[in-house]
Amino acid sequence: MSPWLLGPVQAALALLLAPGLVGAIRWMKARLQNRSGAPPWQPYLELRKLFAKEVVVSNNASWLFRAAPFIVFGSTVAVTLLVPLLAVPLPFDGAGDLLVVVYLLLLGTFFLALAGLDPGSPFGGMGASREMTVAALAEPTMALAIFALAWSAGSTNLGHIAARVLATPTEALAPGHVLAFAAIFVVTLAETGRLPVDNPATHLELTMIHEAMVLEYSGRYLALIEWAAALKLLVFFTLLGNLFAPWGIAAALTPGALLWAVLTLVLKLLALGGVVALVETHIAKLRLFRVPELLSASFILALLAVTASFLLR
Amino acid sequence: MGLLSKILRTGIVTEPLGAGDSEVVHLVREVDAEARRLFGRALGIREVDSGSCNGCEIEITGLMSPVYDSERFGFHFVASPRHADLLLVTGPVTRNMEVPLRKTYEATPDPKLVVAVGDCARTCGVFAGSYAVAGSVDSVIPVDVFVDGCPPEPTHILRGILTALQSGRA
Amino acid sequence: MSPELVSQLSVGGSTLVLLAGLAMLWRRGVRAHIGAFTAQSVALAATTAMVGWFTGDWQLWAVAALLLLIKGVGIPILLERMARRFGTERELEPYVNTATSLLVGGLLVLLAYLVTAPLVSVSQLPTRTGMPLAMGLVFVSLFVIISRKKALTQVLGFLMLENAVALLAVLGTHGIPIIVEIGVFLDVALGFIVMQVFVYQIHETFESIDVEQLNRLRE
Amino acid sequence: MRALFLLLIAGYASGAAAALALGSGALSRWASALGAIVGASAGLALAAGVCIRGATFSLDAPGFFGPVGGMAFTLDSLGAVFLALTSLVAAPSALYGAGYARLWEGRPALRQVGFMLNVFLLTMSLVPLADGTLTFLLVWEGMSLSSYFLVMTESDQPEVVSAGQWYLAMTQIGLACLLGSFLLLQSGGPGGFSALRAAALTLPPGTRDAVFALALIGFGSKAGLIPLHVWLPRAHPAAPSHVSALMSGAMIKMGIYGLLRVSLDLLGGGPAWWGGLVLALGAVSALLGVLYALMEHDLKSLLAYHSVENIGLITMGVGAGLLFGSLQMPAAATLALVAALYHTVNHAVFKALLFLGAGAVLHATGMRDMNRLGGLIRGMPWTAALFLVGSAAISGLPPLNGFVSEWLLFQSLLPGIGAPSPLVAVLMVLSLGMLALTAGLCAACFVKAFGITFLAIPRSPEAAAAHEVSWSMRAGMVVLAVACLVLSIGAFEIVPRLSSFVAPLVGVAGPAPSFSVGLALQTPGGFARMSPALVAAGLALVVLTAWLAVKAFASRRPVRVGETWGCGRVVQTPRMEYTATAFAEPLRRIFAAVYRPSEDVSIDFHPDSRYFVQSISYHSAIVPWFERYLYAPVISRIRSWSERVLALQSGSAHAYLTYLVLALVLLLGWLVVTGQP
Repeated sequence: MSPWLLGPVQAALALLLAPGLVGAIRWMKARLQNRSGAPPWQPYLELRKLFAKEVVVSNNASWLFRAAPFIVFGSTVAVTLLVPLLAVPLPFDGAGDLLVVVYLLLLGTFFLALAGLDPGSPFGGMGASREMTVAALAEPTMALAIFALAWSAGSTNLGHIAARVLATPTEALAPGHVLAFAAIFVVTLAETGRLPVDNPATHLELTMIHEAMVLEYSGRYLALIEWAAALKLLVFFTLLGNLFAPWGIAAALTPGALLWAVLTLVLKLLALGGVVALVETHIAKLRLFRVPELLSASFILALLAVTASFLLR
Repeated sequence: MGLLSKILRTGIVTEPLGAGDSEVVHLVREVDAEARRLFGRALGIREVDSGSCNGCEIEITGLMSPVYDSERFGFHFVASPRHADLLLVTGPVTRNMEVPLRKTYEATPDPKLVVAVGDCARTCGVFAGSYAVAGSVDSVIPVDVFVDGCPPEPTHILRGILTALQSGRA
Repeated sequence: MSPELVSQLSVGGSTLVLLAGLAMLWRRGVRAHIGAFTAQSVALAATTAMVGWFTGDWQLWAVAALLLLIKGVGIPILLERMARRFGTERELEPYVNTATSLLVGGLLVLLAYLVTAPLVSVSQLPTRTGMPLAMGLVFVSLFVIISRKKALTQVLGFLMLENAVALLAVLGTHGIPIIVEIGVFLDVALGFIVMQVFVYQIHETFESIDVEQLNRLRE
Repeated sequence: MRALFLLLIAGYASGAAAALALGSGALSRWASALGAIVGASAGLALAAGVCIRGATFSLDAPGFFGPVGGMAFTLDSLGAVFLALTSLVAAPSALYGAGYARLWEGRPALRQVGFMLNVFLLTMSLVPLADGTLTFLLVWEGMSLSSYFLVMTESDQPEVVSAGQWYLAMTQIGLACLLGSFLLLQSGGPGGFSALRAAALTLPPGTRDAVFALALIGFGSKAGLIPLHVWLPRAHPAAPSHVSALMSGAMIKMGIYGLLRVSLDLLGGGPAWWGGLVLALGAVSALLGVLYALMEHDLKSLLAYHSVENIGLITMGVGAGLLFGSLQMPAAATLALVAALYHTVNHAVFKALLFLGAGAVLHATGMRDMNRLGGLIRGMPWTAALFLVGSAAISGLPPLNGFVSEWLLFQSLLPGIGAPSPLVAVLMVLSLGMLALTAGLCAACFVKAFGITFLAIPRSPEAAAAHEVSWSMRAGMVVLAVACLVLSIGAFEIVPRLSSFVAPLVGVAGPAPSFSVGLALQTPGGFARMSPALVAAGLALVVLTAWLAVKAFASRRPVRVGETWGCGRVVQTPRMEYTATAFAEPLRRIFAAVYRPSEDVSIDFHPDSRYFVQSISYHSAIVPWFERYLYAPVISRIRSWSERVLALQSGSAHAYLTYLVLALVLLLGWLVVTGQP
């Protein structure tokens, strides 16, 4: 396979897997609630239905409301071209590093928040305000965790970090590495709107963060946003899985290696999804003004990660 | 850890499709098949309480409980009518809820269905004639199916949703 | 064990010990605080045992066992008993709020890193890498003692301070002689008992273990 | 080159003359704008010539100001960057100003602004050209005074007068420090920069430190570093918008220029604490700047605080450069300075764009209070789209230019962890955390700035009746918006050039590191690679594909327009919307320890029962603590003291100006008497 083809293949694979990941987490949560639950492929059916439905747009909304879903979706898909999903010699590794990933995701958040403000609904404004607050407070943790990772790997480029851990497996258990993993895991919960920061299954507007911004969306626009949200979760899980424990990732672009890479990727996603489902079963949502406490705790983890890499240099 | 072991000890409590009351099983199978055909097995339900005594709400909550677990048919309750395919309306329509009910109906994108749950929704029940009541649900928005009962059981509500799906207005 | 692995493990172990200390700043419930202390003592015992294995010094093994026994099991049981007696009063309004406390904790760790840099640079031991974290825990425990209001939390802060000093000794000098260590343990036990009495007295007088109540004594 | 330089002067001079001669009509505003555009184009060409050919341009004019030793001009590549950014902002602002000035037709303000704007642009363009202390101080003071008069354009409003006083006071304190700094540096020798450069090597360390510290205060007050920034959030809202654009886009950058010129070029770098101090000041400015910006609901004050933030970011780059320079890490130092310079240029472009956009809003609605704006995207689609570009750029979002320089800044702090001193490493970690927090908060702030101002339902009749502004105002903004994209995509071409300009300053031996491979940027040792051009292309491609795919495969039902969903409430009014204050409320609570807001709730109960509330009034105010604890005591002290010297006080700001100018002339005269050329 040509290395340049790997980018589109990765994007397509991520698009394909993302709804399944969300469905699998929901299924596992249902099982933990002693329910039989919807099958893991339920989100695909929901997306199909939404794409076929009518779109109702607020009379107060402007063009930005209609453009935002495409920007949110597009920026997230663009990220999948950069993250090490399947193979380590990434074709677009030179195009962007971990910081680009963070900022591309911020681009999506930015436009989604604007779209939340656009129809003039109080819920949308509330969601936008909270989403940007959480995003801003998660930023330092992310930066320091990247710092800790990059320092031991000698690069901020994702392919390099993965390759470095592959080459020196003891690195994966180094304290800095483990702490950075924990920090990014907390950031993942915050950025993808999972418990304890945001409840993806809530119906109560006043407790919402992500949902409050998309209350106005319907039909294909909603489908794009939901898909992008699933994709964002997949991107974070891939970072957690393939930067910190890249085993299974293909070193050469042979069919066998790629197949194995897909398989291990799915397994890692399911394992992380299982952890998230367990966490969500165990803990309640935090009050909004206690979210900063959680994020400062994650910041401490990231800071200790950096300190640990200082100590061991 | 206590929680986990309790989860494991309890096991899945959802009523399986194969056992139990044969009528319910039949119904449930039918709902499954219809839901698959009409909404791609993904139905967003928006609950509207237009003035109910909350008896129907308790039964509707039962639908989401682990025992009935309507999620397994792809039904899920949504936070906004913009995300909904079906409105589940309860209670007589009070004067204060008349406009909101109509607005909810308008806010829901096509194709959409309306299921009115409970006796009050059809006849206004004991509230009929009250100065605070505007009328039955179908006097405000078009209704596809009425589910009778005070309150109706979750299986009846399921049947109502099924009938609405079969009515094929969608 | 290779020296590289030992230095990694000492950083890892001290990080766990330190994280348990920082958890005191994060959580509010008394049970969570006792849990954090227990976890910290276990991590400390494990780190001590690791250093004992590396140096082949049986005394360190003994210290590790004592730590596990007294601080990992004994004191937590006593603490639980105290918590049951006083009810689970939560640390609802510390002098410094939780998020700020955590940030201060982080800064104190960085400060400890700066302060111990000269020590670390002269030491040749592979375990020296964990010393800044142990010093960080010293600062963090002191901060717990001054920023929290409940007497029980302060007692825990004191116990953590003792853990921090023990960790510093283990990492910095590969352990002090067991006789001294046992003496220290006795001191701690004595101090603990004194504080227990103190806490009981506060509770008797004020029906609360909030040390802010002591201000009322001036009136 | 010489011709271009003369054209620059001639352009601005003719613009100024035209404004005076042609009265206060349409002809005057167009003629003065044309003069400014000619001058700016010449400036841009001159700077481009120096940048591309790499040769410096020099001109001695002993005839000008002969009594004080004449003037000398030299343009090297460092100066050329600043001349370029000034000209880049000047031309669109002048074009915009031609349309904006219609407001003042038939009033003396038109002539005053037309004249002063050209003088301001001329003196500001000459700052990076000045070669010698006298020339520098003369054009610097010219720039400060002309901008003071521009701020005072609407001097019939009391808040404008107060803003002007703050500005004047800060800028004169700055000038005093600069004078001190240059006097120490010169220490009786000749005042040409090349002479100073040689003399600086022989200065004792204590003197060098003093020179640096005074220069830092002097230039920091112009740049708006915290705590010397107090004039910025006052003067920017008071000035006409294209003047704010120029002040924020170009003039405050002269502070950065001066800092670079004195600390790196003239003094040739210094001990590590210089860099550490500058880095720490930058980090604090960046974070506090954005935090106070979040609390603003005056659109222009908000932008002014963002200038403080961005100056902070730039200063962080400068500080890291100085620090790495002193630690003998030339490649890292070069990268940090490139990041600082690049962000300087980028900030000039997007901040000018944002101020012009805010000016368009002010022009159309007469309001700056975001809590009364809203829904402008329908009446002013152009302004809205262009302001959105500026917002995305300043928030550091790809694929625009702010992102590229923030990426460079992040990458330039990363090598700091490898520095031998633990203190430096800790400083870098903290700066990095603050930088990231600043970037995140900045995005939140611009969601607020754009979302509340332009989206949703108008919150006042004026906002509902807003109309699009004239073509010249839009054209000015379009130029800057395009520059935002070009500066991002062209990074692979620009960065190596900037690197070659700054590398000699930090002692890079041999050719400067290029930081660029093909279309991508690459940091030293291949630590990180990133290509803005590819990111932009990829993003465009993916969004386009998604759009086409949805068009082709999704439902073709027409979009139905309905009411905004609000749980079925009967009417939606603007009072239900989130306001700017509401949007920032969570952050205000989270950072309450920094803001220390004063809150005052008073509830009026019904006389018969406390269960019935008649009215609730809530008042909250945030007074920045450095103003409360640093400036308020000083001001009250000065006030009581000045009552004793009432004799000199005539109540007119111009009289005070006269005193200041007199003082300057006396000082310069003293220089002549003590015998310098």
